[in-house]
Amino acid sequence: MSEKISRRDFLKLASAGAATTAVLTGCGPASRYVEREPYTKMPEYTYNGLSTYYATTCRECAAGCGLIVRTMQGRAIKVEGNASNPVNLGKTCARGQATLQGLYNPDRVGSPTKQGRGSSVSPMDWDSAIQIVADALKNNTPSEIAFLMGTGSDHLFDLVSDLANAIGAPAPARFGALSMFESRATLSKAAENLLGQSAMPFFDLANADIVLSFGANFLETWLSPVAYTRGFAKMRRGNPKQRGYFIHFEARMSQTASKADEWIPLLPGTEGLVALAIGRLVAEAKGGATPEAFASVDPLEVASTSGVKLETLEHIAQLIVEAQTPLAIPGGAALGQSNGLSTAEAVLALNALTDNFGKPGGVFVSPLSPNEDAYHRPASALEITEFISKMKSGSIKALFIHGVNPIFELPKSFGFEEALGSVPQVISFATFPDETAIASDYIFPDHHGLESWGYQRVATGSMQPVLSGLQPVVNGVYYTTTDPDTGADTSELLYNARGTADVLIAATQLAGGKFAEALPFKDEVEFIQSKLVNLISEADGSFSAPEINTFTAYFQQHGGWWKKTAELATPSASSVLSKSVNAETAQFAGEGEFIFLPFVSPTLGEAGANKPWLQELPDPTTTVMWNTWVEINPETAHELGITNDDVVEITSEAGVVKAAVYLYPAIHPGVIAMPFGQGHTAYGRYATSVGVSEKFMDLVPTSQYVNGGKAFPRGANPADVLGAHFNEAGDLAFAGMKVEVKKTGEKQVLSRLESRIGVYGEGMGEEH
Amino acid sequence: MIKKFFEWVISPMGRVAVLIGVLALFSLATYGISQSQASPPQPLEFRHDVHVTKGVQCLYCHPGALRGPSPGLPTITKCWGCHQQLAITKTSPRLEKMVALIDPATNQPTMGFEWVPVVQVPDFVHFTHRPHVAAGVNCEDCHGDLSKMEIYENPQVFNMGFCLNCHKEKAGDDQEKLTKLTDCGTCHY
Amino acid sequence: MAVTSDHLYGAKKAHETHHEEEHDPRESLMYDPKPRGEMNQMVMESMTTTSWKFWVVFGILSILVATCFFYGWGYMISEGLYVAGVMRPSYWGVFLVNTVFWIGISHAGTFISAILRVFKAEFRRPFTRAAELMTTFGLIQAGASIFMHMGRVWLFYWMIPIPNARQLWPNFHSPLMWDLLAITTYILGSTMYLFLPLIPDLAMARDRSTGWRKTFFKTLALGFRGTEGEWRHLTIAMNIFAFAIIPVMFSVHTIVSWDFAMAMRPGWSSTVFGPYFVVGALHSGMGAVALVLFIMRATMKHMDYFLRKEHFDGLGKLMMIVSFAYAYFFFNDYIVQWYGGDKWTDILLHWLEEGPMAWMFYQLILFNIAIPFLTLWNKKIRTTPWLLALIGFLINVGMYYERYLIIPVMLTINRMPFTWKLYFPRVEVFLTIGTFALFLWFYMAASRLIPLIPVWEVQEGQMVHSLRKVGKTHVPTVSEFE
Amino acid sequence: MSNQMVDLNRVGAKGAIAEAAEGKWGMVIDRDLCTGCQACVAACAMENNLSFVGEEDAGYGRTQHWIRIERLWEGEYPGVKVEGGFQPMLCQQCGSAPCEPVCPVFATPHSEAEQLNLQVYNRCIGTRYCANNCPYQVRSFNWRDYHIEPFHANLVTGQLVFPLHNQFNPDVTVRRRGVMEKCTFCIQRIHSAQDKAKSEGREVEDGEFTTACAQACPASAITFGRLDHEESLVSQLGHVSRGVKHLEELNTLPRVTYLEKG
Repeated sequence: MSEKISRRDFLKLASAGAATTAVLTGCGPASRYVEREPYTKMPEYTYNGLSTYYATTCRECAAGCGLIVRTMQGRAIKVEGNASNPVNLGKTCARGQATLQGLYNPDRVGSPTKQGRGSSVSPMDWDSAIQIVADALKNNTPSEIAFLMGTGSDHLFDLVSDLANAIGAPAPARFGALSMFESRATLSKAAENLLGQSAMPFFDLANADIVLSFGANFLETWLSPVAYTRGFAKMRRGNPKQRGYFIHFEARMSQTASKADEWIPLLPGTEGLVALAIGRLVAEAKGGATPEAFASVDPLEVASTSGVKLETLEHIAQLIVEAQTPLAIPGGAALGQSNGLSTAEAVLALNALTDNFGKPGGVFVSPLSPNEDAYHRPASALEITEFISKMKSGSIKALFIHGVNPIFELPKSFGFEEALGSVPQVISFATFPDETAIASDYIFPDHHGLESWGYQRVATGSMQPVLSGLQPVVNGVYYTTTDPDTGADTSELLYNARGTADVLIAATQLAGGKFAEALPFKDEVEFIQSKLVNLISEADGSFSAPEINTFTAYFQQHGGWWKKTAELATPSASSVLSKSVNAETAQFAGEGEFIFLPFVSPTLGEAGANKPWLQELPDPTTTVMWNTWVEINPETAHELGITNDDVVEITSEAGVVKAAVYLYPAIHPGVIAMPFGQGHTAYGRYATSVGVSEKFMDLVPTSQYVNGGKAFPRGANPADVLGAHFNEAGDLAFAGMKVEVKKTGEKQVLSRLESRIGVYGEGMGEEH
Repeated sequence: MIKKFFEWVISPMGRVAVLIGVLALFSLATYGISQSQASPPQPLEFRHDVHVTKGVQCLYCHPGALRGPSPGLPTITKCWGCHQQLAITKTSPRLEKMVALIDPATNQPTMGFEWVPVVQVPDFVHFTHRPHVAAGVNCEDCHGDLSKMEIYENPQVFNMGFCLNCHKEKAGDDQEKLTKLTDCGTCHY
Repeated sequence: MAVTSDHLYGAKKAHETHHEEEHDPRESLMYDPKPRGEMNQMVMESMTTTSWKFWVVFGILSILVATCFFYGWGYMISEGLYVAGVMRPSYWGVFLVNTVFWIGISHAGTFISAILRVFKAEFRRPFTRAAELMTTFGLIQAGASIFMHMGRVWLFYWMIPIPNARQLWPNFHSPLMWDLLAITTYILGSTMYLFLPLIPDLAMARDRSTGWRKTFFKTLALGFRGTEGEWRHLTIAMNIFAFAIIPVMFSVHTIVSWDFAMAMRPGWSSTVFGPYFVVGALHSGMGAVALVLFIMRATMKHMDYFLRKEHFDGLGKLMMIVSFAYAYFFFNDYIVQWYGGDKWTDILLHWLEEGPMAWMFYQLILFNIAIPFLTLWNKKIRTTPWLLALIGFLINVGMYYERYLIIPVMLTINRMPFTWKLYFPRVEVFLTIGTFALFLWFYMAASRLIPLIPVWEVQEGQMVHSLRKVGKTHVPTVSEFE
Repeated sequence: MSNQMVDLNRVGAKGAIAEAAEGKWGMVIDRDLCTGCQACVAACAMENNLSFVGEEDAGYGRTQHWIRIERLWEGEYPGVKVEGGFQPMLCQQCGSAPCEPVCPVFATPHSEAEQLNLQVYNRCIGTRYCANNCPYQVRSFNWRDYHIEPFHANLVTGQLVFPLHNQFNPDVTVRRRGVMEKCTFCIQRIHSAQDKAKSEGREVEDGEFTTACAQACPASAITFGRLDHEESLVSQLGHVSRGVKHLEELNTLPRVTYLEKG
């Protein structure tokens, strides 16, 4: 009845007094308050209530899964997988699904902002913004300009590399928390050492009949989770006659481990030894001479050091001997050790022993992505520390940051924040007001992934070379104001963002001279076309086009370009076995009775904390929502007098972090684990936590909201206690820290989906 | 005091007063309902009767009704397509608003009208025009005879009873069809 | 009712002169008659003389009602039910506990007045009205609690079967519909049953009061003048209602129990719930009556004349009998369920006996069974009003526990162990206080507006009771002319 | 106002009994494949306009998930395992649903046309009886208007703007406080697919469309389709030996079959 009222003035009413709304609800439609009026000035076809679908690529991680986004009336409504993209074949992970909440996140940077390192926040227009970028480029000697970029948005990386080359600036450094926790550098180094080429190995999970995973959490965040999950499913149930068997070695039961038929907890850092021991047992069982690689290990000794029973090792070896296509995967925390590289090599050697290189269900080398000359792996932690020392030394005058949040993602001990202080000018292209953006001089907000052009290389995850394409699915986020008298709607742009590529191109044009020559493009799209143009001639493509414009159109329509047939390279197994692998137990830094095992939260990933629905997703193994927890084995906790929801202080040589305890029945007694992803001090209202009292009345704009001192961290960041220790490949030895655990006496009740009564039998008198 | 009140209520005058009060409440409610059905102000008083009597088909301006849920409201481009050829466009004061929006140089509209939808079903009703048109329901069956309406007004309250009556009628004795057409899940989800 | 006063006084003189020692009339209201006018005056005074204490309490109650009941409820409606403590899996909380509790309280009224009237138990006479008021006011609270519980209370009328544009009927499969009908019937019936015996007293009050009270009583008394014909009709009507209301009373609480018994939940789907709830209701009701009578006697003028040891004694006996019945059904319910051996029921019983709410479970047994058993044997305790009131109070606490255990605590355990969570009331606490305050508020208001003692019934009783001289001795006799 | 009333009793429990064990739409969930990755939960939330409730309420048991992934333990360290694998739990669309007969106003009737348990939000008055009576505990109640908390809004030119509202799926009602909600088997997708098929004069093919959860599931552990079509994938999977129905002993005739590890 009171439809007009509720439609027009509802928001006012909602804030004015809910009592009125109660009445409205009573006699009016149940949910008319949602403004579903179309944006004004829309083309006619958007009015008839039909959806339009656009193909693009997910930018929540670097895997490059293809998406089909359903849009309606100029809004992106639902993310679906692109069924034809070889990486994900129509599937998506939770983070991909929630990417819309990034696009429509209320905490996006509204306009180019003069941040002044958080001191003086004032909005500005794009022209002056571009002027500032141009000056930064022009007024500094090229060698003093540095670019720090995330693992996403490859086209921007290419553009910046070209720019850097042309003007003689150092090549951009790429980095991401995921690449740090995945130890990509270690993997590619191991591949280089053993397989002869520095590339991502590809593990053909789908066709293996028994899989040994040494810490590789490929169902969560590792490399290309969706692709590997598909492979896992095929391994399990693809072959109707035989169900694939899966054994996982890790100190804690990760989500991946929870799917294993046998989860074998061991002392962190002994994965390599275990691999070698198994290899030796297999070799002996097969008979013949024990290869050089396994000669040095003594299974019995390994059993005692790693804590894995000898029978178990023998039993596994037996399984491998009987298996048709066994496969061993190194990854995750196993590589984040001082001996990570040798662990990787040991596991690859185990594969070589079972002679599965280049065979179905075996180890391959991922094909290079189209228009890629060589595999550009992200910078290892060691290289980042070098970069930071360069910053400290003051040899960097202007720093451009895009797509990465080092203040949050890097260990405190690297001292990035301090180093930032010695850089005169820091320009951030962040979409969200994250820690790094706030600490920089300017924020020139980039589009969200769903609003931007581009392409994403697929480093691993598909058998074919794949180049996933991005295109804007919506042209910006608008808000509609309604004239209370006439009822006429008018739409305004809510987030005045601009593609960083466009900004750089415009800036170089403005700067003129060699800068203008460096990027001789009208806009971003023209640059992308210049990168695609040589694909036209490529054979065996998913589509072909006579000339570049048609090609680009198809490229966007199909959401990328890929080869029809697999182009997996077969590594040479010859040298692997003869080369001796010197795997010894890992070195642990610092004092303390516990080994600290950080892992990337499966639901949040590296940057999901500002998406409310990812926060609301229960962690697969602990079902904790909206917060950080510390996993401790119940027995250990009992000895320490710690129980659930006790806030403990975790002290390492590098720092201290506080979080609430979750008594986790499936973790090594000598290990405590903690998820990475929470603990933001900025990055929006959902990533930080706000006092309940002000929660419901606080109406100030979010730009002031989050860094206005009102917000305090939600959860804790394990990176705070990580020291600067690296493995042989230069990756961070994040699992190589010893820590002290102290009870603080505080309590913080963790929000769990599970019932502590039903699942742990609390208060039931006896377990049920 | 209370005593007086009691006596007054019992007295004929009191009873009349009570009656009036009750009536006032009812009429207020009825007024509310009628208001919710009145047409909202439009950027331009579009005359349906003229167009319909001139033989313009409904689906010409509202083609969405054939394809999907909403018939769609025409943009000024569509209006201008015809009107630029009509003499009355220059003369009619009512059409000045439209002419004002046309850029004489390009003869293209600079911006569109922001029509305000008149027929609004609540969010929890998922109405789709297509199947109704496909089932041979005429526009005027629900929207009334527009050749007699200067400004469009809802001929009746679009409530559940209105839908159900028609659905039952159409279903007739066909039990299966009735089930489908009176199923809550057909409209509410 | 052709009774002359000298008939009365004859009886009175007779026992005043002799046999003081054999029979102490102070024990029995029936053998201690007063002149009619005096008695009426006493009732009127008890109604009109109001001490400042009354107004203080009344004021406090009014504030409580305004804040806890009305503001609290309005707040909850406008904010949404999240201000209450209900959640998955405990979707029902204290509100339905209150509903069941108040319906339970309301049972005593009808039981005492109707059943005792039907069976002509004489000791009922002075306190039938107090009990009947409890029925009506209790039911009001019960109804309010149900509405509080609803998520969109402003749409409650969708439960009423009225023709509508949606062309939908309510669902008569649903126990909640049965509830609605049963409770409405009960509240109407019991209110009329309260009103009928009130008429003669209202008429009496009308003749003895002035000012606005007179208008008030005049309006309510419907011009009752006490003629033969009027009395005949009244008596017939009262008898009809007395007989009719009893099955309604039993059915109502049986139906309330079906809300739970019909559900597919461990602990709830129990066939004995019907009688179990009825007896439980009587148990709490009796306790409440004892409590109320004690308060009346202590606070209101002249009440010590009307409410005597014998009444508390009779009430005590009733309470004990009911507690026996309750004990039977209690153990029947739990033991049979345990014997059933259903997996989930076993877990549920563990939860009750060892879970965090176990204390409630054991106190329930103590208050509802142990204490009545141990105390009510003793005539001294029965005839000590404050003791009986205390026991009645404890029984009510116990009964509230019982409902609390049955609803939120049992709801914790379902067939999905992953979802078990324990419920804690939040705003419910205030709203509960509100309902109790409103109940007392009504009662206090009523005590000022209508005679709480059905004086005509007392007089009638006193007329038919007399000590007759048979040979050398006097024997109490009851003449039947009702 | 018409005098003849729709007798919803016919569509209620009786209708459910009439349809027997078969049903129309069904789902098969392979617990051996489910990796507990929560993609289905997120997909469901995005498709069906579910509201997130924040840390406090989430911990207190007021999450609005229409599908949740249950994880129970068995054994002790180091032999501890997830009991039978993760178990996605959603409305089982029972053939004879305990939730249906208890609603006093037919807000959760049984759809004879689609053989689903419907939840009619605008009819619901919030007695929450259905949720109590659901053996699977898969119904969630809107305790408050989570969507329109000012907390989620930006203040733009003195006006509250909710950017997140842009994402709402217009095919699904946005629920107000005080109403019950639950998984609908993405009935809006069912309708649009049927509408499309009808406009092209054909039947809906198997796998032509699927629910949001099944569509997202990276392990393809969820299969959705017609139970009454013998050749459809879901009815074939439903008959494999490791298929079980949850709480079958209650004879609720669930439409979701779980494939055990074995």
